[in-house]
Amino acid sequence: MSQTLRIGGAIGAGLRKALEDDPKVLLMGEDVGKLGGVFRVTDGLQKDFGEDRIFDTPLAESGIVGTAIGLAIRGYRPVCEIQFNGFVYPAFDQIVSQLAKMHYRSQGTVPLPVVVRIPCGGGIGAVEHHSESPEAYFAHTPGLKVVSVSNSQDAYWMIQQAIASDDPVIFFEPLRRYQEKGEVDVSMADAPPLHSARVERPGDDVTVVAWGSMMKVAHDSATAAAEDGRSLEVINLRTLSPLDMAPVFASVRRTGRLVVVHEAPSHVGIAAEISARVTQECFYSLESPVLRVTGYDTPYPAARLEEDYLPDLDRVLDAVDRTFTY
Amino acid sequence: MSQTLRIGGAIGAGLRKALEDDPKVLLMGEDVGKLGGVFRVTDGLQKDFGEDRIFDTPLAESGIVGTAIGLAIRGYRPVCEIQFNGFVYPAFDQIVSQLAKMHYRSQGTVPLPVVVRIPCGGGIGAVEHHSESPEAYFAHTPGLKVVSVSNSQDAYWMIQQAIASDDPVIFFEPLRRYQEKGEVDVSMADAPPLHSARVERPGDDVTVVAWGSMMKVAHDSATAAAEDGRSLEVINLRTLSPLDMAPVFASVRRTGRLVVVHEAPSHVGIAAEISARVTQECFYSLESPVLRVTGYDTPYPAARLEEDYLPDLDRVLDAVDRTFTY
Amino acid sequence: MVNGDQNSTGPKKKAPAKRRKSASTPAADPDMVQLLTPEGRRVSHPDYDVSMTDDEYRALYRDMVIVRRLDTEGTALQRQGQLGIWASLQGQEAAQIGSGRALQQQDMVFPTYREHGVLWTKGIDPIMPFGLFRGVDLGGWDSRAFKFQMYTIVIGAQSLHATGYAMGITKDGKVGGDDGEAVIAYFGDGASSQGDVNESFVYASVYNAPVVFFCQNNQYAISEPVIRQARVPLFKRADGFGFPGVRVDGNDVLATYAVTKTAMDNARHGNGPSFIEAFTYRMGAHTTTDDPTRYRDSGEVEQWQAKDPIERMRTFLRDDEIADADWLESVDAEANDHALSLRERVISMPDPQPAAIFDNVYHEGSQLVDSERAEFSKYHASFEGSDHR
Amino acid sequence: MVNGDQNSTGPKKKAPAKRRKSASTPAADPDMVQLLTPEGRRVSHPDYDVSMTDDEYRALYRDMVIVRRLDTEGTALQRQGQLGIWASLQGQEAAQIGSGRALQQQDMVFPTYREHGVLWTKGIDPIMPFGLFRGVDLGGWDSRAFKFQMYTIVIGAQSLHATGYAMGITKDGKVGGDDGEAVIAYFGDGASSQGDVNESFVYASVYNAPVVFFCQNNQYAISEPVIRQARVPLFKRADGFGFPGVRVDGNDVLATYAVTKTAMDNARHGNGPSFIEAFTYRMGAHTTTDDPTRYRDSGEVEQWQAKDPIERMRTFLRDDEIADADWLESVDAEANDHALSLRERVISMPDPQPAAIFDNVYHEGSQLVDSERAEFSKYHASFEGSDHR
Ligand SMILES: Cc1ncc(C[n+]2csc(CCOP(=O)(O)OP(=O)(O)O)c2C)c(N)n1
Ligand SMILES: Cc1ncc(C[n+]2csc(CCOP(=O)(O)OP(=O)(O)O)c2C)c(N)n1
Ligand SMILES: [Mg+2]
Ligand SMILES: [Mg+2]
Repeated sequence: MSQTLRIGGAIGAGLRKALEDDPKVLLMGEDVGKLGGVFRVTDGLQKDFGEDRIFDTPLAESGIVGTAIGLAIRGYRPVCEIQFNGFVYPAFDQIVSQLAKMHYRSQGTVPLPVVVRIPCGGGIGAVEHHSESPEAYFAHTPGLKVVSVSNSQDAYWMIQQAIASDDPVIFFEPLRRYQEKGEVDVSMADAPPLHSARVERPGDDVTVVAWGSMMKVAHDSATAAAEDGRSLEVINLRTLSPLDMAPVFASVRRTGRLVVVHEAPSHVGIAAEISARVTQECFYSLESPVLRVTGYDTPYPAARLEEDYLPDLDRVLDAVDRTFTY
Repeated sequence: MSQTLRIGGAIGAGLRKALEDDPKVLLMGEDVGKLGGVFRVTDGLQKDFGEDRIFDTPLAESGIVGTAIGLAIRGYRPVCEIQFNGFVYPAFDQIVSQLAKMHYRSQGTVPLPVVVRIPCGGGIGAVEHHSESPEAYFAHTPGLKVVSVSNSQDAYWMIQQAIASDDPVIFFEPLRRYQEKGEVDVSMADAPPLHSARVERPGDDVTVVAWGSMMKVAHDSATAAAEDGRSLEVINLRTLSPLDMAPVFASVRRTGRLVVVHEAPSHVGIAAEISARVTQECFYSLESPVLRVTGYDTPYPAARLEEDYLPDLDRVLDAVDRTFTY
Repeated sequence: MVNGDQNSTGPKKKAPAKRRKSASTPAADPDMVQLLTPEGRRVSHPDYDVSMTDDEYRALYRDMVIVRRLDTEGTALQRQGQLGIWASLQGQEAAQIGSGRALQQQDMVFPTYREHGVLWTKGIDPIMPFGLFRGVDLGGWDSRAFKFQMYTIVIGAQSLHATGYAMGITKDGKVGGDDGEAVIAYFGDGASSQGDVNESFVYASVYNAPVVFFCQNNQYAISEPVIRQARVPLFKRADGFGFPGVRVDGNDVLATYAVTKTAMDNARHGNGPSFIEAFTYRMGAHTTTDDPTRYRDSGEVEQWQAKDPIERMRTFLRDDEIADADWLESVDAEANDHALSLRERVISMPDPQPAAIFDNVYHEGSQLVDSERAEFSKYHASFEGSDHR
Repeated sequence: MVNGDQNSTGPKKKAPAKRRKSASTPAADPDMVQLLTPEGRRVSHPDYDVSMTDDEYRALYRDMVIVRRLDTEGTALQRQGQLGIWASLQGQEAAQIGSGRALQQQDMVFPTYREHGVLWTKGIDPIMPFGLFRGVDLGGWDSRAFKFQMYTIVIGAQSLHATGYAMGITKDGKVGGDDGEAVIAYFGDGASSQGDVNESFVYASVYNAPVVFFCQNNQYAISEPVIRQARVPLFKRADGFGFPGVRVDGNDVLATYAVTKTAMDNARHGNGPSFIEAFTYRMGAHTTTDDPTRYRDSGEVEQWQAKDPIERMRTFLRDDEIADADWLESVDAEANDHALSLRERVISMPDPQPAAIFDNVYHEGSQLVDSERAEFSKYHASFEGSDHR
């Protein structure tokens, strides 16, 4: 059974399903109740599931994650909404020192099924602190799992899988794509595993790896490249920790060329990790070094500059061209 | 004029010099006053410079960095001591959203000469949260500069350079090496620039890049390798943001082989960035992929396991051997 | 004159006491300092009073009318696509003008993103924050020259900066005496829950820093009513940290002025921090992207409408014959002129040059940023003459 | 019996009132609840009292003697290289035994790293935390089975976990009635400055969570005296957050018991959070790595020596003829036995297997960790027979 849903709506539908399936699931965060969140992702859920399960928190992110940990210890499965990417940092200590480590410290006796939802990335002309891409901080933190959704189908299924997971999951949502529509098979029996990458467009010449908001850019690039007679293989990473590298390795062994795209700054970013892994595994297959198309190593700039800051079709195609110059 | 100083003592001596040279320099943190810090790095400084300039703060790290920012706006040059690596996270928001971005936001009108000293790494049999290596989090943050000292000479000079810098500097100190002695030329006219890497041991076969606590491991490995007739070139990175890659590129162009060593987990760690950069710049010179010898992607383990967790001579030599298997 | 230079319009100190037709009866709520009732009646308070010249009364009224008009223009500009977002101060004019006018030249302000009124009282060109909301810059201005820090969007973060700055004032020996310096940190009711704000109370108290925490309790943090932040009045928070807290009618410009002046003077004289809860109401949306009808009913808004800060001041000026109809009209006209000139200047704000992305990341530069800037220029040069962008 | 199972030794509820030779006069400091003076005299308090059987009095004394003796063993074991570090509770026995014994089976404890005494009152084998301090594990134990959470080293972090857990109790409808559940969160005077601790006050208040914040003010945060954290008594902090705060003589096991029992019962009956400041003193070093002579003088320590929690209880037991010399000796002997058995068992704690590094990083595993584990084993296998390690 298939429905057309916007990405934001698909996450909301997935949350609703999870709330129906498991009475232990809770949603908490700033303005998630009556308002339904500033992006309306939780719209209507408090009305239908009550203030006990969907509740507004005080304006304190460390408190959101810290109390979610206590609720998880009590046996709940809290889903925390961080209102915008730049506001997760006050909760950083609770996430990296407590949430990420507690299962390890407890020798496996205390699972922490906490999901932290973070709308991430730029592109909506917002003011500062609203357009950050903090994936690398969390991917570098052992004990956390990190995923990123890019379309309605994944949004609907991955949020449910994240909530069902007994590990803490940092769940990134591409805020500038919330409004994009897509088909969702809500009755699918075998959604792909949460921590799996997916080849979304087969190709022979160059592999392009991306996730979240950059999938659209990757697909558009592939379409444009095709017109120039160049065939790009597009891989949606979907999971950032752990990485699912097998499909990437397989692809690069065929294409010999890889371009990785992300919004975050490049210095010690996730593209660097992919480059290091691919170079080690596919050393003899590489016709060109792995090239990165990313945000620059500056703070996120003023809104009127973000078009120039963010990776776009032209920059991806430029990198694709450069992979043939080696 | 040369003195023999322990690394901890050299940092203390450098702080003392900075306090003498500039009345605007302040030291703040937990137990930095009467106690002289838990590692005694600031021992005696409060007695000599007074409670106005060297002061104990309340037990709140966000407050330490947040008030340091205010003091810097006022015209001071605060040096914050974070007592142990694992306790910098409560200050993460103030560091990445405020300290790192304010100069950019102010269009250059508000420099933030704040130094955040962090004793990092493991190896002293400590309990949890005392042995972390959080460099990557800060190196991935535009607006911050990140350095790491590994010997008394660098300790003495780099702390003074960091304090003299008008940019915020995250200053990593290898806590397990605090007691190691070294010669310090306190009258040197031309200390190398703060953000420069250094070839510390020339070699022809394999390049080994490290910093901080791992320099000793790198040098010991080179000595051991020499006995097996293998010549390692050892490079002390010293600066993690920005990286000074020129000496690394030059070295790898000769050796064709690179091993990067750090304590932090490998996933999206600094070695990944070095691997990506070197592969891109030295693509045709590489005889082998860049290999990483790092902490594993687990939380820092119990003290009795840290010997197995941390990179050591054997693991470095093993990686060196593996660079010849490609 | 485009800006509200405080010498020309601010209350003078030691102003001669004036006739008070109606300053006898005490205010209703003993827990809330009030000097001007919603009906525009002057009332007395045992601990606080102001004696102002007619000029000063009129100046406060004029300030409020102008900043409200400018604020309306901000909202209009956003609606017309000239701004990315606008955070309205409507309803909070008295809290901002009253506190702002109580400051002295040497005092430093640490605002949130809503203190356009306070900015005006500092004599700053009101266009200054529009760069941030238009998206042409990150709000950057020389916060030290203006004695007014950049807007802070991360809730509560500025409270620690303010406290640290105040600690610096003490270290500089600039407290004690009427020319002492003091700091005012603005934040909202929602911010009172943040760890940073509470830590700033600890630091301010322990170091006896000359800082005044000015909390505009406008009853909401976006959609969350203040009961989501605290179950007791916010001004009570201060006591447990070791300094005085007071609630003032934030829609009463006279009371806000009196309370803030006292607190700032205490700070500048070395008597340490204090906390002011300005009890007010956010009449508009949280920002232009918000839809308040989703979480509050019109009845509530109407109740607060009846407590409007400007209305009550106008009534007072009229009843006490401090201002006549002509003058009141002239103020509206002046406010309009300000708004129109502001609009024109905002619309003509130029976009930054693309390469500005790489400016000022560091004060001393960086190899990494420099190389990226070079690549960027090379890359863009490659599009010369093409239809790219 | 190696552990302090609370059924066998804890105070029974509804114990018959006993004769009180000296329970008439009120305590000295009105701001601090006291039921047993440093001299061992029972005093009365208008709001708090306990009536215990002789068994119960003796049980509290026995607990304190045993946990002090076990603590001494911990320090000795560290000195002998058997532990990496030890955090001593010396001087805080009454605060920990009094509060711990006031808990009911269903109550959950969120400790710091110093609550060895509370752990004992929960009937847990005292060896449990030694794995952490020896470095053979990260303290991991089944915190839910024991109703005693893992030690928390990051100052203040557990206060939010405790509050969240308490919010869960409410959601489970487990408040109201004598069998209601409640939570106690321990932290120190230094922790009171952390943002997390203050945020936990906000959350606990807003959600009326059944949690008791138990602050052991032992006068120091490592080298920093409490004046570095606050310039007013810590118990006053609670009021401004909307719940009651009380200071109790933390060296008085009876008063601590009474005050904690009242607070926990209030919480379990749905009356919300409260804050207890147990005014006590850290007699020893912060930890075995600390040298207190660098920051405090012996005179101060001696003054507190005179307020020793065990001494005063012993005097009371003797003077009120609740215990005789033989029994007192037998307790010392029993404590010794506990200590010796503990020592043997600690010394024989095995080191973990190297590959344990990779265990339990995730509940559901991870490709990355699995591959590293495999490499690790392959690598170590390559050293078989060599002299490596
Ligand atoms: C740390 C952080 N979390 C969340 C946000 C998103 N946010 C922006 S304004 C706001 C509400 C602020 O309420 P209040 O402090 O009362 O100030 P007001 O907007 O009412 O003036 C929130 C939650 C933010 N800016 N910073
Ligand atoms: C967030 C954090 N910062 C710093 C430390 C280092 N540290 C360990 S104990 C301690 C002092 C704690 O004092 P207090 O809260 O009074 O507890 P006490 O040790 O006196 O029982 C400090 C600063 C830490 N563990 N966590
Ligand atoms: Mg508000
Ligand atoms: Mg203490």
